[in-house]
This record gives sequence, C-alpha cells and structure tokens, in this order.
Amino acid sequence: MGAPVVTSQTVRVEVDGTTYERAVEARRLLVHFLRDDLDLTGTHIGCDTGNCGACSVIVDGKLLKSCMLLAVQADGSSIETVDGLAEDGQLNTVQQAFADHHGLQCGYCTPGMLMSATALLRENSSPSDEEIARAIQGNICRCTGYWNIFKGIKAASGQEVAE
Amino acid sequence: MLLSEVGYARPETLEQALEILVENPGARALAGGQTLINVMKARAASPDVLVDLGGIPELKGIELGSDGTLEIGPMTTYAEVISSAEARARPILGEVCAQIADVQVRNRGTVGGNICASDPTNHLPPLLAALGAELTVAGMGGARKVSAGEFFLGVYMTAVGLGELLTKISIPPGRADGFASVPIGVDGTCIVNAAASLNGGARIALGCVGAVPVVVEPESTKVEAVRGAVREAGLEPPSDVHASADYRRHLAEVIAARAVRQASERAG
Amino acid sequence: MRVAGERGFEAPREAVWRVLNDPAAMAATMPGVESFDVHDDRHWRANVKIPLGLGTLGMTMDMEKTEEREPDFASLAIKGNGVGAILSMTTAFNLSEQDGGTKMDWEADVRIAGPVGSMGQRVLQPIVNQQVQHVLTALDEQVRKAQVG
Amino acid sequence: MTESTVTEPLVVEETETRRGYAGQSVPRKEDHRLLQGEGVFVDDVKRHNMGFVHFVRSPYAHAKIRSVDVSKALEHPGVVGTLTGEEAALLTDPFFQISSPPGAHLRDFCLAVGKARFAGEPVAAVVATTRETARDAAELVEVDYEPLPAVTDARRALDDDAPVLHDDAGTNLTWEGVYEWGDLDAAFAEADRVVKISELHFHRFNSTPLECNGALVEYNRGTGQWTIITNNQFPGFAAIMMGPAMRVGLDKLRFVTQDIGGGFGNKITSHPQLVACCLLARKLRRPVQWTEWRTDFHLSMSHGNERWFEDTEVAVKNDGTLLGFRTTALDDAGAWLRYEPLGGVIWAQVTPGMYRWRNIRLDFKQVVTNKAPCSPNRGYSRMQHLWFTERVIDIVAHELGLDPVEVRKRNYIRAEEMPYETPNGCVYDSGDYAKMLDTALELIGYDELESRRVDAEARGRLLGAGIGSTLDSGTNNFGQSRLINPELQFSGNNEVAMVKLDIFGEIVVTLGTTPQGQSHETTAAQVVADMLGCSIDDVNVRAGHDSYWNSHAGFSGTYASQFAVTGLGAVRGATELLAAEMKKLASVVLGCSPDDIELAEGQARMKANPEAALPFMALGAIINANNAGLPEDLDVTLNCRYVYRPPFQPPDVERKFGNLTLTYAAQVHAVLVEVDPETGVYEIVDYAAVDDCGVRINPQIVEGQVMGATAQAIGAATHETFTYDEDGNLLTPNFYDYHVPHALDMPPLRTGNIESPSPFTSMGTKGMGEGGGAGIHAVCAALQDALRSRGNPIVYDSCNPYRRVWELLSDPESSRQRVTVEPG
Repeated sequence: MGAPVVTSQTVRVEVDGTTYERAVEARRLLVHFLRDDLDLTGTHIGCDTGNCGACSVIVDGKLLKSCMLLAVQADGSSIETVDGLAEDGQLNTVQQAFADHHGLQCGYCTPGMLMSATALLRENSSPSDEEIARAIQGNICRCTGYWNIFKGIKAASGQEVAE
Repeated sequence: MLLSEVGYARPETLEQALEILVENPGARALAGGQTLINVMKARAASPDVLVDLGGIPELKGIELGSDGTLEIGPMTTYAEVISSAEARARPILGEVCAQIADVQVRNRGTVGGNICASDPTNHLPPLLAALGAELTVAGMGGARKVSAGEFFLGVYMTAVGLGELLTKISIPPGRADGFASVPIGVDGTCIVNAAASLNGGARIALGCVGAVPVVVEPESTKVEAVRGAVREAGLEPPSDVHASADYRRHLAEVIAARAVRQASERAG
Repeated sequence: MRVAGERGFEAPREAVWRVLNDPAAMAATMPGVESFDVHDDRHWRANVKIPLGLGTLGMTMDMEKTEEREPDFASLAIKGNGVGAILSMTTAFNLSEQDGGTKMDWEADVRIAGPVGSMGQRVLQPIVNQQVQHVLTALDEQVRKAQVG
Repeated sequence: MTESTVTEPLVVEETETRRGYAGQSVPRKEDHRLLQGEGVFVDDVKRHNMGFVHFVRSPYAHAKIRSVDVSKALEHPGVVGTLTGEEAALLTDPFFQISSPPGAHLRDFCLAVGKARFAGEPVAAVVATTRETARDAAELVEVDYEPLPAVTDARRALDDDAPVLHDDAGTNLTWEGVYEWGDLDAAFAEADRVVKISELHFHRFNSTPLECNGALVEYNRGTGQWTIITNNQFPGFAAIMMGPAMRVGLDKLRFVTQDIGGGFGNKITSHPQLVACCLLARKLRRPVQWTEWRTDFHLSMSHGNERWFEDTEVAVKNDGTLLGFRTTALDDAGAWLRYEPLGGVIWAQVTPGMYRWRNIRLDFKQVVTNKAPCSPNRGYSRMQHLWFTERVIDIVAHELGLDPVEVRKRNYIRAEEMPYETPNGCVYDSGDYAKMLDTALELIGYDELESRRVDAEARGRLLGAGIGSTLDSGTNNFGQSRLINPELQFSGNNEVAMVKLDIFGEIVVTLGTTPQGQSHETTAAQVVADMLGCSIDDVNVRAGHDSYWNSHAGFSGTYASQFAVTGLGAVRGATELLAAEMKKLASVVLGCSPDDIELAEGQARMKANPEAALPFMALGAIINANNAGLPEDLDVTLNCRYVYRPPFQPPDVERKFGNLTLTYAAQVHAVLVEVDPETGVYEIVDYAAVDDCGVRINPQIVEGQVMGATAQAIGAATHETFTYDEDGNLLTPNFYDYHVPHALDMPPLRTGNIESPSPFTSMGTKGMGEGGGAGIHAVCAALQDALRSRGNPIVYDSCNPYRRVWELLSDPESSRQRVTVEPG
C-alpha cells in the first residue's frame, strides 16, 4: 500500500496553544499558511531565498525558517511564534530586554530574532557573546547593526551588560 | 516565493518512497528542503511530486560500526551530526556541519540533502570526497555502492538516478582531516573550499571550482607539493561577482594547503 | 557567457557535416528532448525538458540556421523560452579535415535570463558547461551512428 | 481647529528648569506592539475579496516589446484580470519629470510601454484570487520581445555606437551641469603639487530594508477615491507624481501607512507600482494587494546612485594644505529618472566635505543605462561625494608622505569658524571636527597602532588604520531643485503636526511623517510631555500616516535626516499653541490671567496657588462636551495644527549658490582592519564611531541610528553590490549573492558622542541617521594603509570584496597608474 500523492490536504497544527485545521495546497509555504490562512501575521517575510530569518518559528521544539517548509510538512506539529511570547500583554524577559536595550528599530526582523533568541536561551542559559552571535546568524537585521540585539539577549539571560 | 502546483506524498517506508519515484518520473525526493524549496520558490525547477522522506525512520540516524566505520542516514540533520557522540569518531564532520548556514538551516537541513543537491558551493561534497566516503544508492531492484569521488555528476546531479534514493553514507575511520574555506563574510556561502584527509596518502577535494568536487592527490603534504598539485589539476572554475576564475584558482592552492596543514596537525 | 572549444571526430568531414545539418540527428543531441518539429530547412523547433536533478526545466527552443557554407561552416541562432528561464544563444562551428578525421572548432555565446538567473552564477555557469558537454558527447554518438548506418 | 505658520524657529524657553523627558533614553512607545508581532505592516492588511497582483517582468535588459498577449492568463482559473503597458498608456499620462531637457522628455509610465529598459521592469500585471495563482498566470502572459543591445557601463553610455534607451530624449546624457566656485586657476597656480587621479568609482548598492515594498489599494466608485495602504515612505512625493499621471486631484489619493519595515530612502519611488494597483482596483472592482518579493526588489527598486569620478586634479601645498579640486562626476541613474536628477544637486549640500578648500569645480553628468532606476538611499548623493573627498584626502596624504590624521586636522573647518559658509553658500551650523577625530582615535587605540601592526605581522596579517569623516546634512531646501531645472516651482521645506486635548484628557499627537524605525512616536511624546508638564504615558502619538488626518504638507515624509528639526519643530509649534489655549481656558474657569497659569503634573493650575487646578481631563471635557456658558469670544479649540517652515531663501540659480540644508550633523569613524595577504580576505578588528548631531532628545535612539548606519556602511564597503553583466543581468538579485552583514560579521564597536547644538533649530537638534557613509570611507582608507607595504596600491573603488583586495595585492601597479603627482 503506497503513500498517496495529494495536491492539497487538511493540515492540523497547534500554534501558540491554539489548534487550527485548514485545507491547504501542497505548494503553500508554512509562512504563508500562518500569515494568510491563519491570519497570524506576527511572523514576517524578508526574502525569498531562506536567508533572512524573519519567518523563524519553533516547530516541535526546533527553530526553523517557515519559508523553507511546506505547510503540509508541518501537519500534526506544535508551532511557537512571536504571538505566543507575551502573556496577557506583558512582555516576557526576552522581549523586555530587547526594549530596554533598543534591540529593534523598525521591528520587522524582530519576531524572527526573538524566536532565535528564545531557542538559544532554552538550550544555553548563559551564552557568551560568540554564542549569541552564532545563534542569530540566520536572522538579518538592517536597522540595528545587531550590537543592541547582542546586549538584549545577554541581558535576557541575566548576565551583566556593559553600556 | 510562490511555488508551482506540486503533488506531495509522505511515505513511511523506503519501498513506498521508491514506488512513487518510479511511478512519477517528475517526482523528486524532499529531504530537509533547505535547497529544493528555495529552487522551487524561484521556479528554477518545478518537480511534479515531492516525496517527503521525513517519515521514513530507516533513513535517519548515525551508527558507529565496530571497525570504526560511521554509517549516517541521509535524513540526519546537520544539528544531529554536530551533537552526535558517534559522529565524533570523525570530528571533522561535526566541525564542518557547524559551518553550514545558520541554526535554523542546521536544524532542518540534512546530510543527504546537502550532497544530493550537489550545489558547487556546498560543504559536504568535497568533504565526503576527501574522506573517501561510500554512498549507498537504492532502487526497486536493490542497492549499490558508489564512491564519493564518483557520486557527483554535475550541479544538482548525482549518481542517484530517477527512481532511486540515497540510503546511507559510510565513512571510514580516521582523524587526520582538515577543512578550509574562503566564505563570503563569516561562515557565509563558500567562494572556495577544500577538504583534506591524510588517512593513507593525502587526498584533497576542492569545492566551488567546478560543477563537482575536484580531487587532487599530492605527492606529499608539503605546501609546495600541495599547491603544485592543485596548480596542475587544470581547474576551470567559474567567474562570478565574488571571484574571478583566476582568483579561485589562486584561492584553491592556498586553501588546499591550509586544509592539509590542519589535517597534518591532527595526524601528528 | 562565451564558451568555445574544439573536438575531433573519426569520420570524414562530409559525414560530420550531414549530422550537424540534420535536424533529427541534432535533436537527438539535445538534453531531454521531447518533441521536434522541422518548419523548413533553416528553421526548427524542439520541446525539451532539461534534467537538473532537482527537477526539470521545460523549454521551447526555436532554432534558426543563420549562415551556412558547405562543407565547413554554419551558424545557428537559438532562442529558448521556458517558465524558469529564457535562453538566447548563437553558435557557430567550423569543420576542417585533420589526420583522416574531422576537427570541429566551435563557439557559443549563451545568455540566460529569468528566474533561473536568480539562483546565481555559481550554479548557472557549471550548468551551461554541463549541457554543452552533453551535446558534444551526444554528437559523437550521432556521428558514429551515421557512420554505421 | 487652530492653525498657525511661522517663519522663524521657536526659541527655547529659558525658564525651563525641571528635568524633563528630553535628553533621556525613555523606552520606546513603538516597542510594545512590535515585540509582540502586533505591528501592522503592509502585507498584514487584508480586505474581503482582495485580489493578488503579480507583475510580469522583462527578462531582458533592453528589448522592444512587439506584443503582449494576456489571453491565456485570463483563461486561467482564479484570474481576475490583467493590465498591460498599452492600457496604462491610454489611462494615464507619463509621470512628471524633474529634469530639464533632455531628461524632461522621458515618457515614464507605470508599466513598460513599447520597450523594456532593464531586466525586471514590469511589463504587465495579473490579478488572481491567490498569490500562487497570480504567479502561475503571469507565466502565461506571452510577451514578444525583440532583444536590443544593452548599455550597462555609464562610461560607455555616451559612445557613438551605444544604444540609446529613450528615443524621446535622443541621448543617454539626460542631465548635466557645471558647478564652479572660487578661483580654480589661482588655486592651481598657488599649488606646490597637483595630485591627479584618473578614475574613482562609487559602486551601486542600497540599504535593502528587510521589508520590501507593497500596497493594498481600494477604489471607491462612488467618490472616485483610492485608499492606498502602503509602506511608501514619502507619500507627499508619491502623490505629486501619481495625481497628474492619473489625471485626478490629490484628494482622490488617500495614503495610509502604519508600521514600515525599514526604508532608508529605498521606499520613496514605488509610485509606478502604486499607479498600476490603482488602475487594477478600479478596473476589476475589487481591492488589490501587491507584495514585492526580495528578488523583485533587487531587480527593480531604488538602487543607490553609482558614480564615477573622472580626471580629478587636486591643488595642494607641500604641507598638505588643500586649495581646491576639479573633477567630473559621471552618475549612472539606471533606466528611469524616478527621483533623479536630484542627485545632481543634493551632493552640493556638502561640496567641500569637512574641509576648508574654497576652489572647487565639478562637472556633473548623469546618464541612463539598462539597469534598475536609482532613487535615494541613506546618505543620498552626499555619500558618493563625501567618499570622493575622503578618498582624495587619503590619496593626497599617501602620495605626499603625510599623515592622514595631520592632513585632516590641517584642513578641517575649525570649531571657531562655525557657522561656516561653504564656497557654494551652504552654512555649516556647528561642530568641532578635530575634537571628534581625537575622540575616535582614542577609542580605537590609535596610540598603539604601531605595536599592533607588529603584532599583526607576527601572525601573518597586515594591519591598517583608516578614518572616515562625513557630514549628514538635514532638512533640505527644496529650492535646490531649481539648480537642476529652473522651471521648477519648489523651494523651502515644511512639516506638520497636530496636537489636541481630547474629552477624557488624553493628548493626541498626529504627525505628517512616515517613520520606518526612527521612533517618532517616542521622541514626539518626549517633547510634548515636557512642554505640557504631563506624563509621557498620557501622550498618544498616532502610529503611521494617513493623508485623511490632514496632518501633512507638500514635503511631509521621513527622508533626508529631518525629523529632529522639521518633525519636532512642527510638534513644538502645535504644542505651544495648545499650551496657550489650555492656559487661556483655565484662566477663564479659574478667573485669572493666562499668565497666572502653569501646566504641570497633568494639570493647569495657578502658579500662586497650586491648589486651584484643573486636571487636563476637565479642560478636555469643558471644550468638547460641556461648553455652555463659556465666553462667546473664547477662541479655544484644544486642537492645534502647526506647519513648521525652516528659514530658507531660494538659491541663486545662476551662481548655483545658497543654503541648501539647515543642519549639519557630523561623524568621524575610525577602523582597524587586518588583511590576510595570501588570500585578500580581511576582517575589521576594531571600530569607533563618533557622532555629533547637536542636542539629542533620546540618546539611545540616536545611538541606534549611528549603529545601524555603521553596519550598513560596513556591508557596502565589503560585499554589498548590485553588479550587472554586460548583457544587463543583475548578478546579485537576492541574498544568495548580495551578502548583507550577519551577526558574525560585526566588529567590536565603540561609540562616542559630542553635542554641538545647532544655532538654527529650536531645540538645538540636528537631523541625523544618514551619516553611515563614514564607514565606507574608513574601510577604504584602512585597506590602503594595510597594503602600503605591498606595493602601495591605491584603493579606487568604494566596494572592496576580497577579490578586489587580492587584485590590489597581486597587481598594485595597475591601481597606482591612476595617480600621478606633478609639480604645481
């Protein structure tokens, strides 16, 4: 019994604690599924080659770029996005640290950047400068030059930050 | 950014996957998708069907054989190689995987995808060629083994034919390996890269200087011997915005020597 | 992108000339040719699916013989239209007798535009070289066949 | 509504002693939404039944369009409709051209008509019910092209056999002008040496904002009005381009923006695509949505001006005193003049750079080529010119065996000379450049340079130090456009703000600007809260821009380093009006004179008796909802609009003389690089950026701008380039080959700050944010310094990827041939 070939299928995912089910074309990218089909527009798109990381989300615990994954591939998974970081409108530690250290200007790369920072801090509660830079290497920011983002992530980990 | 219409299947066994590939000549295997999805976004290629290999357990995992041979399932991600205790038997593997792209891509991209994509700037084709890896290719009629030196046929083209899949990457034991590159920025796309292995004679594989890795076997590990061997390899590298053919030829010599130096240090 | 080279055939110049000027034989040298129509002796069209490993690149190729001086020189203009790419190519060959066989000096100016271009030169240039090698190898085969037949 | 306009800048009230928000790094108001993914960017907006637009783009750099056949696309399921260039040419008039002839003759429509002039130019548009379907159908549009030879090198564009892009112009030389000030002959006669530089090249790149362009356009058939939800950063400019082209009044075009994902000037010239969307929304009777993808953006939108400096001659004394220079600037505008040829004069805002030379001649020629059109990019046109002056300084120092630090200090305009009138009549308002340089050198550890060189050599590396000094001129006098085209009726500048006190006591501020990360909501609130004596939390600054708010004027927008002057000038003006009205109202209620009232702690209260106080809420309620019994002649609305107008005169067109910008922020950057001589690979190992933008309202935000501009300069200096092959294919059409700096590419950075208040602005602020070009100059200088021992090559290009450094290393002589030193 072979696996069926489909051009569309029903995809069921949990995003930030809410379960969604939608019929979707096989060709639809996960990022478009989130943004257009589920109206979860916090996750952004900054390129078309998988370089910029604005679309970064955490899928089943792994940080991925949602523009290099088909929505059908995410079927059955649990997805974390920027929309789920704050609780009741209260910024979490990482978000607050970005604000404190001016780690964002236009805010377009920020959702992806926050997800990369979140993934880093889960695995490494006290990252070095080098580890922080490596963790966000896949996220392009054109406004800040990254320096204030480094500070924000360092501060979020509870380490002292030189001003 | 927007893909052409495509069929999708997620088989659970290797056999199912091969069946679909055989039945659909326009079908292509989807591994981590970190190259293929991008090529499809550009619509530079539009397969009819994507066969998602993510649901086939036998294509994953790393095993260290009693003779020291590492056997890596093609669907093993770079991140899994980096964190694998077994893969440390050949430390260069994890070191090179850690230089590929970024965290997100390393979490999703696979060893098999990297080599089957056969992008001339990829890291693993020259590395596997230098290490003397052996690749197992399976079709409906059975499996065959291909040496890494013969596996790469062209850009996006490998010995994996229509209706076939790469099922295993076997890497012999050894430690005296080196890898060097000139990337665009820190750990960016490679302009030239080179892998060297000194396990039983020096073997260097150069990347980015042609459609497939160019293997060079210098007579000794001395810098002049290495550079001379690269010079005599008659490289015909591409010219692009990052490097002229001449510059790539020059870099290939320098980088080869550096890869050999690293390998020698580890041999000693 | 300009590519050029020379190639030797173990066949008389006339035989090579015939193959090079036989649309059907030439069609067989093209990568992934699916169908072929001859409009007249100077114009023909091929539908090809160039295999690229990750998928195929479908293209309609219109060829026009722009110049011909039997038995040694001809030039072609080729325009390819596909979803992923637009190709425009001019190519010319010169045949001469050499050691009882034939030497072909050839050159081609290949221009590729469209989405495939966005994949970058690092893949485009090797792909073009690869396809040229494919054509040359297939040409050998055709010349040999013509000899036998 | 109360409105007032003044010509003189307001004077800071000297009585203010309370420590206010201004000068403090208060948290940004924007952050709360942006950090939660709750910003509203253009692609986030949806409308019922909207169709998705996909442009069909020319694969050729230059081709005649014989026909466009959309029939197959229209038959494709899900397709709603199409638009072709021929239709656009019937429905619209060509866009207004800024240029005098022959550039004035260009006929530019929203889609290519008859001819495609660069690879990626939109030729037709398709609308469908999904994004994917629109692209599918776009592939079915059959365009019959006849490829034409392309010209991609500006230096070849004027050759006799060069293809002419625009038959209507008849030449590729679309604009030229001669600028000459001082006495060149005398300067060269006085010179001990003349340094000649045959050619320098400033390369093509832009700032690649992470969000590309886009719009959602709705058409109201009943009123004939379009609502254009977009991320265009200069709607005022878009409107004056679009209205006449579409044959409608400007009120028919409502522009709405909220959050914009970076702009840097690159989102000014999206008007052709916006027109196409407007025509489609009207034709198809449904909202249409257009999202530009990264490759589209690189292929077709807003490249920074590429410029060649030919046959430069510099008159210099043996001690390094610079007397003057001559050069020809050959500017490559790309295929269309969408904001050009304004670049042909904008550079003149900084004619002498930071230096005291008085004798300058520059022949400016702008040509069109088969490449994407240029439009402003952070540092627009000044960056090219300042790179040139910095390169000249270093090459002169290098060739004369002088210390670049000393040559700079000898020639920098001095602090005591401020305000300083340049040879062309611009007035540098304030600054101490030598002090900035000292600060930068200290930060970089310049004292230890020689020992670091030795250390690097021991590791097989070549160490080099470089300085980049640069100006960020802000608040344009649009009168300078008359130097381009004397027929133009533009001059001065303006910006609008509205401040009102609403019924429940909230203060609502509406700006005319379109910020893209510059934190206008925060800085405006700081200023308003200080002036009204209330908490910053009580000040609501509306996010974004909406032309129906009526809070804009002709030059409204966010560009050209001006918010701290024009935007805040307008905010101050409106707030002063509101404060006066609040006092007047309170005085009526409390039965005293307005002079007896002060605003503090969210109240209007009597100075002599703070117990007698009206909370802002009471004032708001009285006027808005409880006004019976108020005196008939009480002229108070608590809703104040103010148009700030900087004090400018039109420049003298004949002499090309006049003050072109109001403020001059300055930057001095210093870098250390280490080069691997075997490969040409190099690394920036230390970086210092010193900024002086006058009084800083929010230091953290200002520093953020300095950092961001620095990172962009590092990218541009090392890898970022829009490079074309000779057929006109863009070789860097997306982030595969266009390498922007990543986190790992960033060097350690030290920043320094000096505050030289501007005497010309109400708060002493200066516009800022564009000064990053200093990094390009500094990296070039550092590379030249590092390679000194390797045959003394000349760094002649603004972009130095590894391959170019290797060329300099392996063949220094060919770069050296560009420079000769002759006796004066």
